[in-house]
Amino acid sequence: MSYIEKLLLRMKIQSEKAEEEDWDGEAEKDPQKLSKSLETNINAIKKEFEDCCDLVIREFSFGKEGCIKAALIFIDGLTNQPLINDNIVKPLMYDSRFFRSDETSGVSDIEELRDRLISVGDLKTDQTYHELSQACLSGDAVLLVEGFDKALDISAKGWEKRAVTEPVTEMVVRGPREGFIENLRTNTAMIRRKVKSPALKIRPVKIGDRTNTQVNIVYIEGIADPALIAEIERRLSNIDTDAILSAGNIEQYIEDSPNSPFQTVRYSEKPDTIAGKLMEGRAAILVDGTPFVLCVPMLFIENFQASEDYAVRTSYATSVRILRVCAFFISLFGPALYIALVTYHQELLPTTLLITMAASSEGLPFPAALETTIMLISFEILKEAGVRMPRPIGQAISIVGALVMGEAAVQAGLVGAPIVIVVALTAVSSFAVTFVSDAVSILKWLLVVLAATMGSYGITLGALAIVIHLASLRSFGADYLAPFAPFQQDDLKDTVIRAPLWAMRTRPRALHPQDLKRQSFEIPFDPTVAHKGGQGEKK
Amino acid sequence: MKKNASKAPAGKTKQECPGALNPVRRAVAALLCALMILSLSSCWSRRELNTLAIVLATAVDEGKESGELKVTTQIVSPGEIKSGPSSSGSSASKKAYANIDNTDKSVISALDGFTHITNRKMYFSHNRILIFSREVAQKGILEDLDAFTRNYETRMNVYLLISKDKAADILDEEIELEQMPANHIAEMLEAQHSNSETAIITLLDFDIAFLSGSTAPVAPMIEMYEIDGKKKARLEGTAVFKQGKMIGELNVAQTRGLMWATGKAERATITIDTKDGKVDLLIIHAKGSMKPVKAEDGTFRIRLKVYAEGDIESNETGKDMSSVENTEMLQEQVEEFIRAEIESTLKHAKTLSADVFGFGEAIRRDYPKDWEKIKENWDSEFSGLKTDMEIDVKIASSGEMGKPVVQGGAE
Amino acid sequence: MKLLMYLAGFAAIAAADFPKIIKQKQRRELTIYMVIFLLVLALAVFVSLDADIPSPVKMIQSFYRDFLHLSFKTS
Amino acid sequence: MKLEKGSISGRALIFAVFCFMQGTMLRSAFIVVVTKNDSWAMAFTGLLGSLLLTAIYAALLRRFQEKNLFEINELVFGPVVGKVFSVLYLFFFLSLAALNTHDIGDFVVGYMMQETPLAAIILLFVLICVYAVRKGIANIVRLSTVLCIIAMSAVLINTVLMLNEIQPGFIKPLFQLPLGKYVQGTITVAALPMGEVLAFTMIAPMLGKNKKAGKMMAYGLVLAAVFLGIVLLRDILVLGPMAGVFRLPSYESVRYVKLAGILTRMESLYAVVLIILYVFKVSILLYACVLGLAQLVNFKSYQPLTLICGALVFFYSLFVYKSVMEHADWGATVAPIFSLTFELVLPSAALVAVSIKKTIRLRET
Repeated sequence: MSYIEKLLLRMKIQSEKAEEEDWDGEAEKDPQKLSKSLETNINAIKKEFEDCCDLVIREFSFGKEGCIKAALIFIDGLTNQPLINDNIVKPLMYDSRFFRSDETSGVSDIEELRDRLISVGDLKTDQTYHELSQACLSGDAVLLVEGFDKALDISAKGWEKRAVTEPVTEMVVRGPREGFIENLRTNTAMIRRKVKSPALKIRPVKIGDRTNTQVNIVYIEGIADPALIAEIERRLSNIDTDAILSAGNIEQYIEDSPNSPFQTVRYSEKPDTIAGKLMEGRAAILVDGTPFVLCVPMLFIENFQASEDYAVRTSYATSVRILRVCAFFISLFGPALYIALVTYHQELLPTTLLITMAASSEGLPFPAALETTIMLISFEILKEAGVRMPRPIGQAISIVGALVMGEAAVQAGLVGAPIVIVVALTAVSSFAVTFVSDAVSILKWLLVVLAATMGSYGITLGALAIVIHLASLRSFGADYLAPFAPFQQDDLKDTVIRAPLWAMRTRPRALHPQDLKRQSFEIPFDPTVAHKGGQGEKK
Repeated sequence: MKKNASKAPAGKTKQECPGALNPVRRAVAALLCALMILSLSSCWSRRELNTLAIVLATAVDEGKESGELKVTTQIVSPGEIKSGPSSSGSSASKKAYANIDNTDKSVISALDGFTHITNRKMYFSHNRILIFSREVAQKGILEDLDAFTRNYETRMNVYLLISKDKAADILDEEIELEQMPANHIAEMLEAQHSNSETAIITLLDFDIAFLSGSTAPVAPMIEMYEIDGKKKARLEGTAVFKQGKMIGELNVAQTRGLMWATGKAERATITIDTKDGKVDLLIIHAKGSMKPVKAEDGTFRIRLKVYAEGDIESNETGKDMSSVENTEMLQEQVEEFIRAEIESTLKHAKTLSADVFGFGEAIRRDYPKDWEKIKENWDSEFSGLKTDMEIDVKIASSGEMGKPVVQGGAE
Repeated sequence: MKLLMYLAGFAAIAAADFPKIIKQKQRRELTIYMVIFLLVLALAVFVSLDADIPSPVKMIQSFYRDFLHLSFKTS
Repeated sequence: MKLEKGSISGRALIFAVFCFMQGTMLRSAFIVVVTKNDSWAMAFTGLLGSLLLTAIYAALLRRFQEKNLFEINELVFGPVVGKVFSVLYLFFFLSLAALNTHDIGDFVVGYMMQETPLAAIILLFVLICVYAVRKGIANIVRLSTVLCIIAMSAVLINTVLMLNEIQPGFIKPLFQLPLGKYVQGTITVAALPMGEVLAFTMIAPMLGKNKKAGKMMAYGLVLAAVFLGIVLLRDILVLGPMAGVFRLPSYESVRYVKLAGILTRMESLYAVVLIILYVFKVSILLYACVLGLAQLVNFKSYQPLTLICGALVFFYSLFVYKSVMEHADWGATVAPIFSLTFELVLPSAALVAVSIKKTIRLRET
């Protein structure tokens, strides 16, 4: 046994050494400190921001008889021009004249400027060039003063923002209609407005060497599981790339199983959905520059939950949920079942239906499997064309396509009428479950191949493989098929059926929330009890 | 193979890349898919809809030479059926079915023989009725039935029929309402509950009755009759089998007697000729049960209990039959009528010495030990068997009218 | 043809499992895995050539029935 | 040997045992042939027998917390003899897996797709089972709750559909057969479907520290016996004497349902449930084989062995039986006794060895 240990030891040492060499890593420049003289600072910044015509360096002097020289550096377009003029330049150039007479030449320290002169809310001090350039790039104005090696970083962000409009992906009939926009602060503000409590924590993270995208982790202290937050931070810090342009990029870096067609990170465009999920113990990841917000951990059942379900009556919400689940099964198993029924298990069909289908399939050139494949591909192309084309033309395409595909093909006797109905039903039902429709459009093909070769036996095993794959998925430590796979009885209230809100006493156990109890109010007031003065007795 | 795990600065923990883009894994997946697609080529047991001959009825007749069997199958021709039932009943439009027959030594070889004459494969899952001609039934149909029970396509709830003359003609009957004789006969058979004068027997019932050794299996009979130039089929009587061979027949009344005794009767219309004229009664609910009773001296008596409930359907006597005394009188008459029917069936069964009622089976169930003793000479035992019948009829209502409409009845 | 399919299958199995074991650099486990792999491959070749291998279950049946006379009678 | 500790709950094990047993509903012909129309009682007497077996397993598992069958062998009998016992158990699990795979292969070829070669059917089946084991058996055991609900509702719906086809007279004459038949029936039920709960001794350590695996297995068995009883009773009442004639009575009685012309010929939906239950059963048996093999040759993790074991089961099941008749003959005559040797003799030998060792240690101290 000892020989094995020696072998292992040698191997471990080799692998560590290898790791050392091949990691060249751009050694971070030792953070160069600012120099006291204003000139050198300005020259250094000019050199660093060469060919950046949008960089503005405004030199001026202030203090009694303009004895103190200073320079204000900011990027035009990122900053709020009126704020800079009124709150920074104006007080410095004019008000500083009224310094108390006993001040001798200049200002004792830059802190004093901050305390007395500059009337802007958010101020920070920078020591190094790196911090300074970062501040400029993220929309702050930086004040350099002669004779001081510290710079004053004044937040003056103010760029063009899109107005808060109705989200495009998640249409809602009843319920709030505001959607996130590209600006990170506005998004966090929207969530703040929904959850007005100091427990709503927002942790900043900076990702991407080149793009330095700002990412915020939003969670509710006391509800979200600290281990989950630590895990998110660990995964975000592991991202070592130079460009993060949208939430989608981040999603692929931090998700549990990249190979799986199923999403394990939920994205949403509506603050009320995100607020609802935060209350259940999840954490949201906001990325600067994308109107989508990621929400982890995600369970499979969330594909069938829409934000509107909680705004409508219980019975209707439950029926819509069940409808979505059926739509999912139709879009996944529709074509495969058609092939299996028509080619392998004709005895399942009632006699009259079998005869009419046999009648319609008289003299058709293609076998059922090939026929289904052709129709599925054509509908897939149709759907893609409808989405990509600009709106007016998109509508036209889908109508023309449907007519041509459906009617003409049947009249010409290329395909049977039943197959057009089946494929159309499949396409429509895949629209009903938008979140999972990309996974469905892939797995549908697996089931079609299995159905063509082995009929219902193939489909059964294909479906079982999918279920096993789903059961093995984890999303940030939560089992993907949570209320069903590890069977948690009282989590079932919000899955296929949506129990009335007053019955939702606990948060989903799968997310390991810290505080399980959500509300104690159980049965609403009993309307039949006569109104005796005070409120109906509260159980 | 360059390790393509994402290079992580020393400070951060090394996140083991889950082998997403690992080329080896992709190679494995490709190989497995190839394996699967390869299997796609061979078509195995795929059957396209338009290569199927959907069989809805099968008939077995005697072939020309002795020992040969002619199997006729009624196949749907889907093309014509789309045009709907021909309204004017003119036989000009092409028939929605085709009767194909083949003659061979046994049923199975005949069925396989079809591959020589039709391009389509015979598909028996939707077969609804199975008709044997009387000659074939008399020679014994068990070997032929075995072919249908063993094949995994044919179902066990197929109806069994014995045709008085040639079975193939049954399938050619001209009918107006339906398009397919097979559907017509099958649905007619299912509707027999309303007159309970036919025994509705499926393949499974027949096999069960045959397995029990003592009971004589029965099967409904069907015959062709001619009215104004059209040949039609009619359900008439029941065939009685022993050791798989048909030994006799029961007429309609005797079949109803059998139904009363075995509790299978549901609805029945009974006409009573009272001294003043005819009264028709409609029996709506009927229950029958048989129970063997062991007398002290070891012999068995079968206690038959029949309970029937019905209404007065028509009253030609001009008398008020809804009066209490008259209804009492009617009830006795109906009880007498049912007793007579059961008696006639019993007498006929005893002459054929075929226990169609299943008395032997009842005795075996309740007294297994005694049954062993009397099993061998059950035929003689059955002919000496005494039965006492308790028939209880209740006439619930006399329809919408009480007294009948009689000329001058208002005074 | 069947032999070809089975060999392709075994190539797939090898492709799926060998890299993982090599990566672990476990000499002993590698040898054991190779032995098992070759045994099963031999069995596969026998089966695909339709050589009638005496199935162990039938041997057991004859062992229990004839040697130990321990078996139920089928009615 | 890394094992996922505490990853399945007690209740999941109950339903897992239930789903494990329900697969054999298909094979109820073994019992019906022997005890004709009293076989529904065999389900309950068989239960008593199997509870005895479970008591032995529970005792072993209680003495060795967090240890599976193969580790217990090594602890009780020492390395060499323990290895021999482990090889025997490994052979038993392999044969069970191969027999069950051959079973479902025959069923699918015989009843659903006659021209498809048996090898193709079994290939896909084993692929799915290997995929299940590779993804971690804990996920499948967790799925058992939902699977069990589906299986139960399938059985109950079928029984309700068949209510008007039932003739109560078929159940009589009650208990007229010679006693030997009932003993054989009880042993067959106790050994064949219910005894195979031995495979769960491999999964018990995943339950975690204090959960009593034995009790959970017992509850699962009781549930399974009740449903096996329902299925057998239904078959007898619908098919009567024909139940002994058919090769798969429980499948045949589903074929006989005829309701309003539409709800008829529904048996392939029932076949779907049976196939899923068989995949569940064979993947647990395969997990037992893989884990056993890995412990035998003490690999660090069982993952690499899954595909090889799958291939072994695939080829073994191809030549385990040439025809269905041989399989039925094996099932009726020798199978119960073959299983009993592994389910009764070896575990009780381990139990006896443990108690002997304890008394020796007591006498020394």
